[in-house]
Amino acid sequence: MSLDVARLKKDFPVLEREIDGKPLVYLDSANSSQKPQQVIDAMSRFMETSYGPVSRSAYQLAANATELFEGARQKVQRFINASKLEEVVFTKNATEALNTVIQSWGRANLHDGDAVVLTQMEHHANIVPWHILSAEKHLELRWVPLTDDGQLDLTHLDQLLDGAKAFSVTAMSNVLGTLTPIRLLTDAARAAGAISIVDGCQFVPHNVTDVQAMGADFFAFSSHKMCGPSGIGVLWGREQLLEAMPPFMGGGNMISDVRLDGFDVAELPAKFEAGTPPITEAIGLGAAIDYLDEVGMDNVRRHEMDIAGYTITMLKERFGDDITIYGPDNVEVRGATISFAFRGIHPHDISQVLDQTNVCVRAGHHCAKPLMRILDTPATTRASFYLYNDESDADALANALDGASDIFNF
Amino acid sequence: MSLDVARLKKDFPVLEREIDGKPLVYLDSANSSQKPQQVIDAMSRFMETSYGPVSRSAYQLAANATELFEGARQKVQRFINASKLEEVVFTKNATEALNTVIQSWGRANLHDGDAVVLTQMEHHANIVPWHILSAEKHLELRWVPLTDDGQLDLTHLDQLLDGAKAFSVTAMSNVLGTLTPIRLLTDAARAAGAISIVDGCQFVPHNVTDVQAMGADFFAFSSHKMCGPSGIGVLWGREQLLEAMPPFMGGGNMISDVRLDGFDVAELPAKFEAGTPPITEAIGLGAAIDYLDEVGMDNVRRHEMDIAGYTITMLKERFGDDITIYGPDNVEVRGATISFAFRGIHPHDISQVLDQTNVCVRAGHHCAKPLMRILDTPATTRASFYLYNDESDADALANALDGASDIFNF
Amino acid sequence: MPGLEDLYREIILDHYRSPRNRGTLETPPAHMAKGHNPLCGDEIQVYLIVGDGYVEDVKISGQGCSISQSSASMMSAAVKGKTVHEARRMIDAFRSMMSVHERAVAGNRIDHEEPDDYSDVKLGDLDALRGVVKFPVRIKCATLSWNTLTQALEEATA
Amino acid sequence: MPGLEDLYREIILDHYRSPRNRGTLETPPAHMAKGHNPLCGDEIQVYLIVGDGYVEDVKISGQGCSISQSSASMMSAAVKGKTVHEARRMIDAFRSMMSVHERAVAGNRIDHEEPDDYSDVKLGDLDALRGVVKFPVRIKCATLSWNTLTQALEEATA
Ligand SMILES: Cc1ncc(COP(=O)(O)O)c(C=O)c1O
Ligand SMILES: Cc1ncc(COP(=O)(O)O)c(C=O)c1O
Repeated sequence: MSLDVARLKKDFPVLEREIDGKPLVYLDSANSSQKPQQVIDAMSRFMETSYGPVSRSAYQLAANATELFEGARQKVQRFINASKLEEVVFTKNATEALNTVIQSWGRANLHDGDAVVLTQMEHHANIVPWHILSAEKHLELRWVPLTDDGQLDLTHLDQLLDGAKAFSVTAMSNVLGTLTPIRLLTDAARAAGAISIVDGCQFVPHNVTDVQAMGADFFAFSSHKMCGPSGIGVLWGREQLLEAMPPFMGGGNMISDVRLDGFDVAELPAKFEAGTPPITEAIGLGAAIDYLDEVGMDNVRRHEMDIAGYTITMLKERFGDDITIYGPDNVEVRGATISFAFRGIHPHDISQVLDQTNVCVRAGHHCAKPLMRILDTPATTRASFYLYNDESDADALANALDGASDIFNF
Repeated sequence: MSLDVARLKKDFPVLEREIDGKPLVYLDSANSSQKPQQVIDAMSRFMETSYGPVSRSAYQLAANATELFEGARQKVQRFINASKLEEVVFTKNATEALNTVIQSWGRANLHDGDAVVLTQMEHHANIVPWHILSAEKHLELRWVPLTDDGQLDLTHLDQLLDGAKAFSVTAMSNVLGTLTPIRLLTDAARAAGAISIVDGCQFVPHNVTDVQAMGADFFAFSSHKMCGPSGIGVLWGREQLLEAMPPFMGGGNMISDVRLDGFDVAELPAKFEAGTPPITEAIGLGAAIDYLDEVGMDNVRRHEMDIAGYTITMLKERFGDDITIYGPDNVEVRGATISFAFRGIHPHDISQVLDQTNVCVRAGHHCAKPLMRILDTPATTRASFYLYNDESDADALANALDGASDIFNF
Repeated sequence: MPGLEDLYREIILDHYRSPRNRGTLETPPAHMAKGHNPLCGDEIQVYLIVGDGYVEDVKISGQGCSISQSSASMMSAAVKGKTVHEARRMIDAFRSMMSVHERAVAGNRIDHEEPDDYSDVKLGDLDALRGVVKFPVRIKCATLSWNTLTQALEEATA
Repeated sequence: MPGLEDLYREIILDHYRSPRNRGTLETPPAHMAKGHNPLCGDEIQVYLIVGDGYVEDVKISGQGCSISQSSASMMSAAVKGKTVHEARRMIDAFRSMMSVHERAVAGNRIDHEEPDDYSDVKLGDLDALRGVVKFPVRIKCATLSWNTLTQALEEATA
């Protein structure tokens, strides 16, 4: 295997937790990942020795905190290969990042009846903000359909993009694990005169990210899925686009002047960071990036190809027709997020039985109800692997599924 | 004194930090407070043993994390005496809370030319969102003026409120320390048919808070100013008002259904909590509330009356006409946030000299530029005290001011 | 599987396997109410005909997990033929059986009032769902059909 | 006060106490540019008359801390009477003196190119501001007037 998972597991204290004497088999990282001790310690240490307000006060403690905070921004810039530091905006999560683009760019740039293209595998975070805007602008939402194996069906992409103003698309499905051909999609958008907004929430934790090579105009992701703390996310956008957009929220830090009758906005990135930012959380995100850099994102990706391949093959061999795995089989075009249906047993019951042996999987619609309707199921069971999972976790999953068969043997 | 400050100081590890051999004299808590070990440990412990996604997954680890997260919401509910748990919405900071009300309630309920009343001592967070909305709605903003000693001049309040739709007012000035007569203000608003939006950001950390007794309709505050972590804030609102408002951001968690052509919102408070919330931060905020409860908010308030009284008297005795203290002298109507001008020395220079002896104060406009124009100064120096400050900190401030006199002796 | 016997009792699995009163009724004369659990996607429709103070007929459709489906099935069997008053008391008794934990999960303060006494209400098969209380996240599955029945009853007797 | 000698040199305090070239010029013929430091509220206006390739006159108004005010005063004295080319090189030389830290504070990557050589540029009094580099948050105070001068020069020579 590409990673020494046994060693990595030791970095994650929660994985040593035993419930009823059984170790934790955490297969819900697509939902939210666990945190390594390095990240936890970086946050504690910062609060114990260096906490101070950022960007506002001038004494040493505050200046130092500001430097650490801006240092985290630099780490993000390098991690996703943004060309400019000013293009990296801290938000509370990917959802706020997407709302910022869709509501602010959208309110300023879209008009009644304009068309926007989405895909049928989008997360609610990349759908509902469009519905909210649509209530004001009566947008025409067009949807890229899916192939039978859960990839984007691009047959009519050019027609869909024809005359569209924006293409808002995920780089990796949180349900199917599918990796979308992002560069091809952003090129097609650009050729059609549409901007492209890429939801990188599932992509960034598991792949080498290069927003410039992707050709995206906007890119959003969350810290909590990539070994970092909750409470912080990132919006990256091209400088000219961010410059031309109105601010989303108003308040401290995002202004250069405020009068009784109006205000002037601050420079980027402050313009989109209203109020006190997630300071300790930025320090934690920086530590998570250091951690992932040390492991190597190319190694993470290779490991997840291995573990996805192993798990899919093993589950099919072991359960045959009793299991249906959604999404592509080919690990070149998918990550290690594996949704499935098993013997007609309701996902909620499966997850309940699995939980008895501490196998943690998510059962539900995964914030992708439109996709559920296309899969023609109200819910799936999803096992999502990360750098701290190995074959033993996949095997524990399979053994636990046997337990579910025993109970629901009809 | 009402508090055993020497003992409390020990709870805050950063206060043991020495820079160049001198202890930290932290007088910038109105900007952001330090964190007690209890809060830091609660967050670490949670991430080390219990981190899991909330509200989405059904296995034990996630159910337990959800219970802890919702437990933090209960603590907030009790701390501010909200009548219903559903009325407590977690945001990223007070700024997001104010934007949520002003933008969402405002877009749905205000029309071209409607009048809104603010005060001249508001923080940018309670001004700029109104300007943003005003660009769409052409609101008439009316401003409650100030008396010479920095209190609200209520002489013409009824005229100002006449026909107004909302009164958006701070419960305590972050510059002047002034406590506003909130119940009187919300009563006046109600009598005029206006809703009242109260910025509780500076009030909550230093006083016993009872949103029902205050008679507010909406109330906003931040965790990071009350011994809690950065990255989380609170919006409280009356259930019927929150129910009737459209959501602010769209995404996961805030929906009950999503279709290709629309969505249905979730129940409160999820409706206003789009995406993954600040999970660990909620745990930290809960621990901060436990900490403050243990100390007792009435004791905190009494202590700050003492320390404000001591500091104001001492500074005036020591520096006479060389110092101008803004805001009221009477500690019954002010907190221990003390802005001043000193011998014509620029606040930036004062804070620089003070920093040499590790006395941390803020110099600047304090995100209240309209107020600065009224005080007829571009900036003030602000020393803000909290439960971990005592007379020795006030004395260190005065000694450091002597140092500034020595350098700028002209 | 150890630990799960309390949840997946044989009688629960039996109702899940062979749900009673499954189907739809024409509306009108029947009244229909819909319930939905956004967390797991469970959906339920309760069809109800009330005549002369009696639950004349009840049918259940929709889909969901073993707990929500078996609870709905048992509920339909329990209330069919009962008076509206008896059905209402049964709803209260069932909720009470589930409630301590439901309140705790919803996060509300648990009030320490004396609980109502439902010892006169015969829950029969439904008693098997008592084990659900040990699995707080599943309580909403068990109560979904009951909340939906409440709605349907209200409409039918409005 | 120990540690502050590097920042508050006597010559700096002298320019702060008695600012040179303080005032305004009529526009036109003068060009005016405004600068603003949102962090500390410092504001500056630079008035400039350029004729025949020379900085004929320069005046400074506005307010701010000792560093921003003394830097503006020294700057005005240094560029007055110089050619536009000399003034531009002086701006570059001053920025270069401040720049390592300014870049670091702004958070940009520091590029490791060979720096330009400004040893020919005589900074005179301005050299006293070298100590500001040790106080990164103050660098923006020191450079405010220079950025504003750059703007004014651009407009005057456009
Ligand atoms: C009175 C007041 N309102 C609002 C805010 C904004 O709070 P935050 O920056 O945490 O969003 C602050 C603090 O900066 C404040 O002092
Ligand atoms: C594909 C995708 N987009 C967006 C989101 C939203 O991220 P967050 O909840 O952190 O805002 C998620 C995760 O929930 C996701 O998987």
